[in-house]
Amino acid sequence: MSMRLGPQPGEVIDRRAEFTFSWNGRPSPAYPGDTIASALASCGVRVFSRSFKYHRPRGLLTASFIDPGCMVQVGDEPNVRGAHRLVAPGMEVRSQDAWPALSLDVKAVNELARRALPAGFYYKTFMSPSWLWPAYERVLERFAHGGVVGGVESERDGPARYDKRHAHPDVLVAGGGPAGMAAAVAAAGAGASVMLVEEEHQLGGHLRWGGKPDLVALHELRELVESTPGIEVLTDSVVLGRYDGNWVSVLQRGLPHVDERLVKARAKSLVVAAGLIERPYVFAGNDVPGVMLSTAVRRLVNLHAVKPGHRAVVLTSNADGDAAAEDLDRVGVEVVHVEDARRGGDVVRVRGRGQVREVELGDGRKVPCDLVVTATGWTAAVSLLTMAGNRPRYDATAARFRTDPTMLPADVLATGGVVGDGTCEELAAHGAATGEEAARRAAKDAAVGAAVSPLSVEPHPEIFRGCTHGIVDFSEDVSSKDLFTAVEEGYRSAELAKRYTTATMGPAQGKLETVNVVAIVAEATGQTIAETGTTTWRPPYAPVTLGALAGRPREPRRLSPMASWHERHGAVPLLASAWIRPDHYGDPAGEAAAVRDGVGVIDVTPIGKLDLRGPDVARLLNLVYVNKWSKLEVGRVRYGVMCGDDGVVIDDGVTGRLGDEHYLMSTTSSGAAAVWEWLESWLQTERPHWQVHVTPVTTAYASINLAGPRSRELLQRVVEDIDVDADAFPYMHVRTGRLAGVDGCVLWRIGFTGELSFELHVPAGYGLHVWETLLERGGDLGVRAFGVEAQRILRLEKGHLIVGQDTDGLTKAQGAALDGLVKLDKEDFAGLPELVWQEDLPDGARLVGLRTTSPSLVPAEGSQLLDAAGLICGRITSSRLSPALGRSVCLAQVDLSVAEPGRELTVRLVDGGAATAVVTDQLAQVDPEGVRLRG
Amino acid sequence: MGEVRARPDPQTTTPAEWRGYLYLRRNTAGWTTESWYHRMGCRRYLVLERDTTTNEARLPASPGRGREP
Amino acid sequence: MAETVVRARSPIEPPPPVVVVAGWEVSARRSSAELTITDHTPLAKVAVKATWDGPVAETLGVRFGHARRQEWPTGESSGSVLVTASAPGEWLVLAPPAARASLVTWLEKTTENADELVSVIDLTHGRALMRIAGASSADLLAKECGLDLSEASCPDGSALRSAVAGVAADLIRDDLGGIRSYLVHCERSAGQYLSSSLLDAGLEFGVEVAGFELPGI
Amino acid sequence: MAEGRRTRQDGPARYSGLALLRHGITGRAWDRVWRDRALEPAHQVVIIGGGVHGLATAYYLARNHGITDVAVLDKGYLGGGGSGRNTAILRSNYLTPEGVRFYDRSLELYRGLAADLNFNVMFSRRGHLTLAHSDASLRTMRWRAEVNKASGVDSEVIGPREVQRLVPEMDVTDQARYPILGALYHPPGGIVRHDAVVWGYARAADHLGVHLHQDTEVTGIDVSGGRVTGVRTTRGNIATPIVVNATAGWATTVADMAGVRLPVQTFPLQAAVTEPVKPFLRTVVVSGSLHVYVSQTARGELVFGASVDPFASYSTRGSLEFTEGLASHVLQLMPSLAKVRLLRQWAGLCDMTPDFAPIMGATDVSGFLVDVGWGTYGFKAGPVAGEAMAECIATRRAPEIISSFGLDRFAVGRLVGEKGAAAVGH
Repeated sequence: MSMRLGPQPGEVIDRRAEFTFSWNGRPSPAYPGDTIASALASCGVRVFSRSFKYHRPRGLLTASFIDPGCMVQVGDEPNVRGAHRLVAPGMEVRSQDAWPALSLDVKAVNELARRALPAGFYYKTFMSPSWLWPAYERVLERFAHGGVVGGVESERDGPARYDKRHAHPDVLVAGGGPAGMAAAVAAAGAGASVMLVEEEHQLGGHLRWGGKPDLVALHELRELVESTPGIEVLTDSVVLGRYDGNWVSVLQRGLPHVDERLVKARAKSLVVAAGLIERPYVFAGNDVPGVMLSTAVRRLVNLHAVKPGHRAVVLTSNADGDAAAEDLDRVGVEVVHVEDARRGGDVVRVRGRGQVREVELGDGRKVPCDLVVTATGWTAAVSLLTMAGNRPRYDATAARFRTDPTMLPADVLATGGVVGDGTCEELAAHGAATGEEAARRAAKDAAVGAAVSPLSVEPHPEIFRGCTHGIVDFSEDVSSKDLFTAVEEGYRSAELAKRYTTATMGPAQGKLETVNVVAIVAEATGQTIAETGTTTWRPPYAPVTLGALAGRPREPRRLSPMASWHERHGAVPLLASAWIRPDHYGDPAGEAAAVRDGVGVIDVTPIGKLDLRGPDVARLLNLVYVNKWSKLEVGRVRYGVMCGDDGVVIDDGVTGRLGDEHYLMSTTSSGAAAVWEWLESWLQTERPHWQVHVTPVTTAYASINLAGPRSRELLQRVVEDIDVDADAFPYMHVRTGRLAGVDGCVLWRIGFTGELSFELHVPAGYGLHVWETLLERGGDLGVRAFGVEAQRILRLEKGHLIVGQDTDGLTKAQGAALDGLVKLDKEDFAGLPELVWQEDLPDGARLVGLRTTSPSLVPAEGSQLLDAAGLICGRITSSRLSPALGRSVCLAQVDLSVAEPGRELTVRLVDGGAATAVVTDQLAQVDPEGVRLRG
Repeated sequence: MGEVRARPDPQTTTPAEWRGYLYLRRNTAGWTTESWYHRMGCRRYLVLERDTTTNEARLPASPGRGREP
Repeated sequence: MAETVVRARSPIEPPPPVVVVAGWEVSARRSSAELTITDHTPLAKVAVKATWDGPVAETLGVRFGHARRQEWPTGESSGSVLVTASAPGEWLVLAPPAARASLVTWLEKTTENADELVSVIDLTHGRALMRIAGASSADLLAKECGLDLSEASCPDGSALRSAVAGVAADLIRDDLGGIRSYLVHCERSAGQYLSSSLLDAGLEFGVEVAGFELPGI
Repeated sequence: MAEGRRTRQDGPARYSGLALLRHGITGRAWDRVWRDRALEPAHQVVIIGGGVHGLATAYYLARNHGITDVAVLDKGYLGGGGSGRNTAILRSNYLTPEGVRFYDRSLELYRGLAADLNFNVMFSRRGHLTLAHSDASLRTMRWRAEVNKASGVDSEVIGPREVQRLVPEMDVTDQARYPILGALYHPPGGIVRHDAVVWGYARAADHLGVHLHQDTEVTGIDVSGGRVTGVRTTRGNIATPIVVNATAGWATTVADMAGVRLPVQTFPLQAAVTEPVKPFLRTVVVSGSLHVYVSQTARGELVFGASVDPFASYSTRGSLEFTEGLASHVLQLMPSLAKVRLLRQWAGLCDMTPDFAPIMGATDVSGFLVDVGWGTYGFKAGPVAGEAMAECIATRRAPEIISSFGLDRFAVGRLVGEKGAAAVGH
């Protein structure tokens, strides 16, 4: 039967455009402006969900965002706030947590066992037999309270549902009630840029469901907000948190382009005008559908023109309770009794299951009714203030925790209900004064601190719990009895009692429950509420989707100038930090063979490159590398290894001297950024008087390694002004010149692959041109592009280590078998003392070559090595099948005690089997003498 | 980059002193002097004072780069 | 040996049709949209390093945080030169593509007598450069960048450095004919990513790609 | 275990399903979980820090060694620090043999804890997945798996298809920005109810005669002649020859009172929890490269954690960057969670060491013992750390299982190899 009333003065529904949506499959009528809850209530629906533990029927309580009674599933979206979300045509709404149906829920049998299932019961049982526990677990999981997450299909390809933006308002006002609106207008009037954020769908706060005078004031204030320039109004948006530096996060809903947007606002001043939240009253049956807060009733009646019931009893302790009674009476709900708590009136219990049947009053009278309205006080929404470090105090006069505005940090101000009470005019006046002050502080005005005269406080009776026990946390199904029990058992602080009972842990995050919990714990411990205290409110103020927090995917990718070529030629991509590199083009072994027998080209653009200039570069190189650099001549390149001050190897690469005071340093691709910062840290903090300019040029050049016995032959076809003959351009030298018509190229003759090879650094814009030219000109030489995998094989055959693979976070230079390189006689370099001391240490790990007894066996990288006693004595760091040798080649980190050549070790294979391997004489297995790369 | 601390002279340092420099930190709960690297910005090492209990930061009395006088 | 036509390519894939301008493959698209993004990578980009307050700073006449447009100093090329200083002691000078060599020479000449360490480094191929033009260009950037781009804190001629879409980028406010416009540049390999991110962020403002045209600065 | 049973008999009423029913019917009150005590002027052992480490140490001192003249002091409420702020993930698939053996003993104790303490800590064997998004991390996973297997711990590298079989919501497609190349699968891993562990140890210790003091902050430690003689607290002084520092993030401030310097820095570790949704995630999922770990509680909440904040701090306020990064990383792995709502974020303080391994046992001040440097691994180690510290106190020498975790290792430059592959792992 329809509960829809005739037109109301402040209603927000549009009666001209009725439409239908579906509730558990049933078509239901609604008007634009209806929330899911108001639409359903207008159809006479009273039960919206089942409670968590006892699966008791639940109806509307607050008829606002935080209403714990009507969390619903909308399509694939779980836990939608039915009393906030506007209903839309065709929307598919389902109830959550009821099985098989809302009307009949079998889990409700828990209700019978309720006394045996107090809070925390699960800590006391299911302990033996322990093998049964997993079965119990499944049962508990069946009670998990919430909706279902959408299908497994990726949303990555879907349209943008979420995004973000930054904002830098002078003043951000959290809360669009009378005080907030006035603050925004005043701040804008004072020349500040203002962002005004309101959680609900319209500005106005409680004025919206007030009487005539309130509505008049509401329209005046809205007029002002609209007519004042410099105010950006965000409705259906909520301030989620206040973070260090006054970064304020705002969730904005109802936008045309996205479902939700995260606004990250850096506010010069934050004005908190979040207002008051009505508190439920704790008594037996306070969760029976039909028991509502006065604000819920007034919202339903005045905003949505919905009749909350037929026969009402009202428990009031303040003007809002009285007003609710008047509203009900005005719209023809029979108000059978008004119980005035200010004159000692009380409600003992409510009877009824699916809905209120009868209420028992303080004097024992039993009154039949289907609606019980309570107005027992308020909780100030101080979350944002506590996030700013403020500690609201309990004020017995106002019967709520309040904030003293003078205790706030300079960039945070407060007005409205979080501060005090007052008429609409008083609230607006305080808001305006606060807004002006906020603008002054934002402008760093000299006249700061023009104190805002405080708001008065209306005395309010301290009413939290009646003489019976009832529900305190509606989402968690925690009763006042549970809290008493917890305290009796010894969980005596509010924190412990909360954790033990899970009170305030639910979706309302304590906005509804915290003060009642504190009051009841105080009652149970015999302390005052002030002594019992409140807890820190953690962000976010309101639950926020992961999608909104994530925004659009923004994961930087780095591509070389030849990336398109690799893609066109079927390269298998390899993710190396942010770089996408060609792992191979289908045949890594073949690619490696091509390099050994003929010539190949590999894209090594990600190799870090640093341009070093200045008179002190050589000193810098001497300081960061373990080897000596003072004698490097122009035209030469040298291999170097860097250690941290703890002696641990952090990077390696070659550095070439291009001119007297001009060097080009190369680093590992993953270490490029770190090495740059490492150099800067020495230059800026340890050697500030040294004159060196470090410029990263990694991507200014496309880097191509041309390798193989015929690489020189191919190079000769593309160079124009460089003599690349063996004697004119020997191993470990550098040349600059013109390649394939491109000026400004840098050529290094080095040999990571162990073959004759040239590393060509080409101005990046011409990278693809040079790459394609090489492949085109080398066709008859059988030139072939090779990928990272082939390079790994080649370098492993040659025994060249990879920092981070053949070394780890503890490997010192000696452990990487670099003793020969380290020059301990230098007066200083990073890690020197540790490397000196390491010399005398008898233990530690060491990098060795390993040859498996069975040639075809390639033990997985990471395989453990065992000594004669069967104890772990090392691991294989690199292993591949060598096409050149037709057998496996390995590098390993082993204890010094077993590192000598010829030592036989046991390899523990992945499948648990065992094999034997022998430590080789040197790391290099192919061309140890280096004839090929010097050729 | 963390607490500003002096690097001992590698020629004269002892294991105890050197490893103190490597591993020991004051880990002050309160105002402490630190070196920060402005990675996304000017790419300079700056010395800042920060209250580690609130993350409030301020420029030291004698601003400067690193431990430069 | 047979000289092939050497074409320079930007890291940002030019939307077809593609033409060659000053040796660079660029898109020939033209757009009348309110908001456009143009790949300006072909511009010559030369970095100068010196102390932030020394003689070189004096000579270039641009302080940290600012950018100044000046007529081509040696008169041998058309268009103008934009001297930007997004970081202390670092300048990036932008000029039309053809002017690259002469720009380097000019900068080396004008700074050679400064009695301090000066480095002149050609980064033309090391940076990806884009221009975002249109009244809503600041709103687009606000989606990817945390800086306050309001008139008060970032007027025309400001040069800043910050994270844009998660990559370190330089941001230069460089209005054209009264239309709000920004030059954004990052290290080259992230250019395609940054450009796609900005286009994605600009969808709601109807952003369109416009091809590079000379002189470009 | 035998003496454990005995002591409980003369303790108060046992917890059981039957007892629940009985109490439910009779309405009789339960015994106090632990008692409030007056502060005694002297104790044989004083433990600073009423978290899982301090309480477990006290419990095993009493149960395994009969040392019951023990006081546990906490400046707040029991379990209010890291013990109540961690994400309660248990595993033993570490990188070094010493780490594996140590944490495996902890897992063993956790498995038997409910029966041992007669308090259901709700240990839930879920299986633990550490995802590899690059061949480098896949190599590290293999390394870990091989060390684990060699030490008899169930651990194996599995491929993307098996990963999806375990977690259907996972995006294992290769167009993912962080493709899942495989994972380290550790079946014994799981989760536990962290508060219950604290309360269970507290209750059992209290029943064995240990004194628990909440809201009792230590203001000073008396040392004379290189020996500890007592502690000063906000509620009075206690004379004692043995003080144990089990204060995690506050380890250095307490150690400073005894004149002991520690290679420890305090970093916040942030975590967050979502609203409940119907259970769909059985396994614990960790991605080192994405710095995120995810598990779903029996209540249906998704619990998220990350690696520690980028800079040292004692602030537990939490940051917006954390939730943004967390959400984007979770959605990289499981895009279908976009509409799940984050409910609450918080932070705990981690006492990080240079080598990601703890510091346990004696210091230069005789009688002043440390159980610190737990970084992000403290909760997993609670039981074994308590057991080992108790033995260390009772026998006056560090048991073999913690021999490599001594404070002196830094002075001699012998760090523990967990740093070997310093990837986040929870």
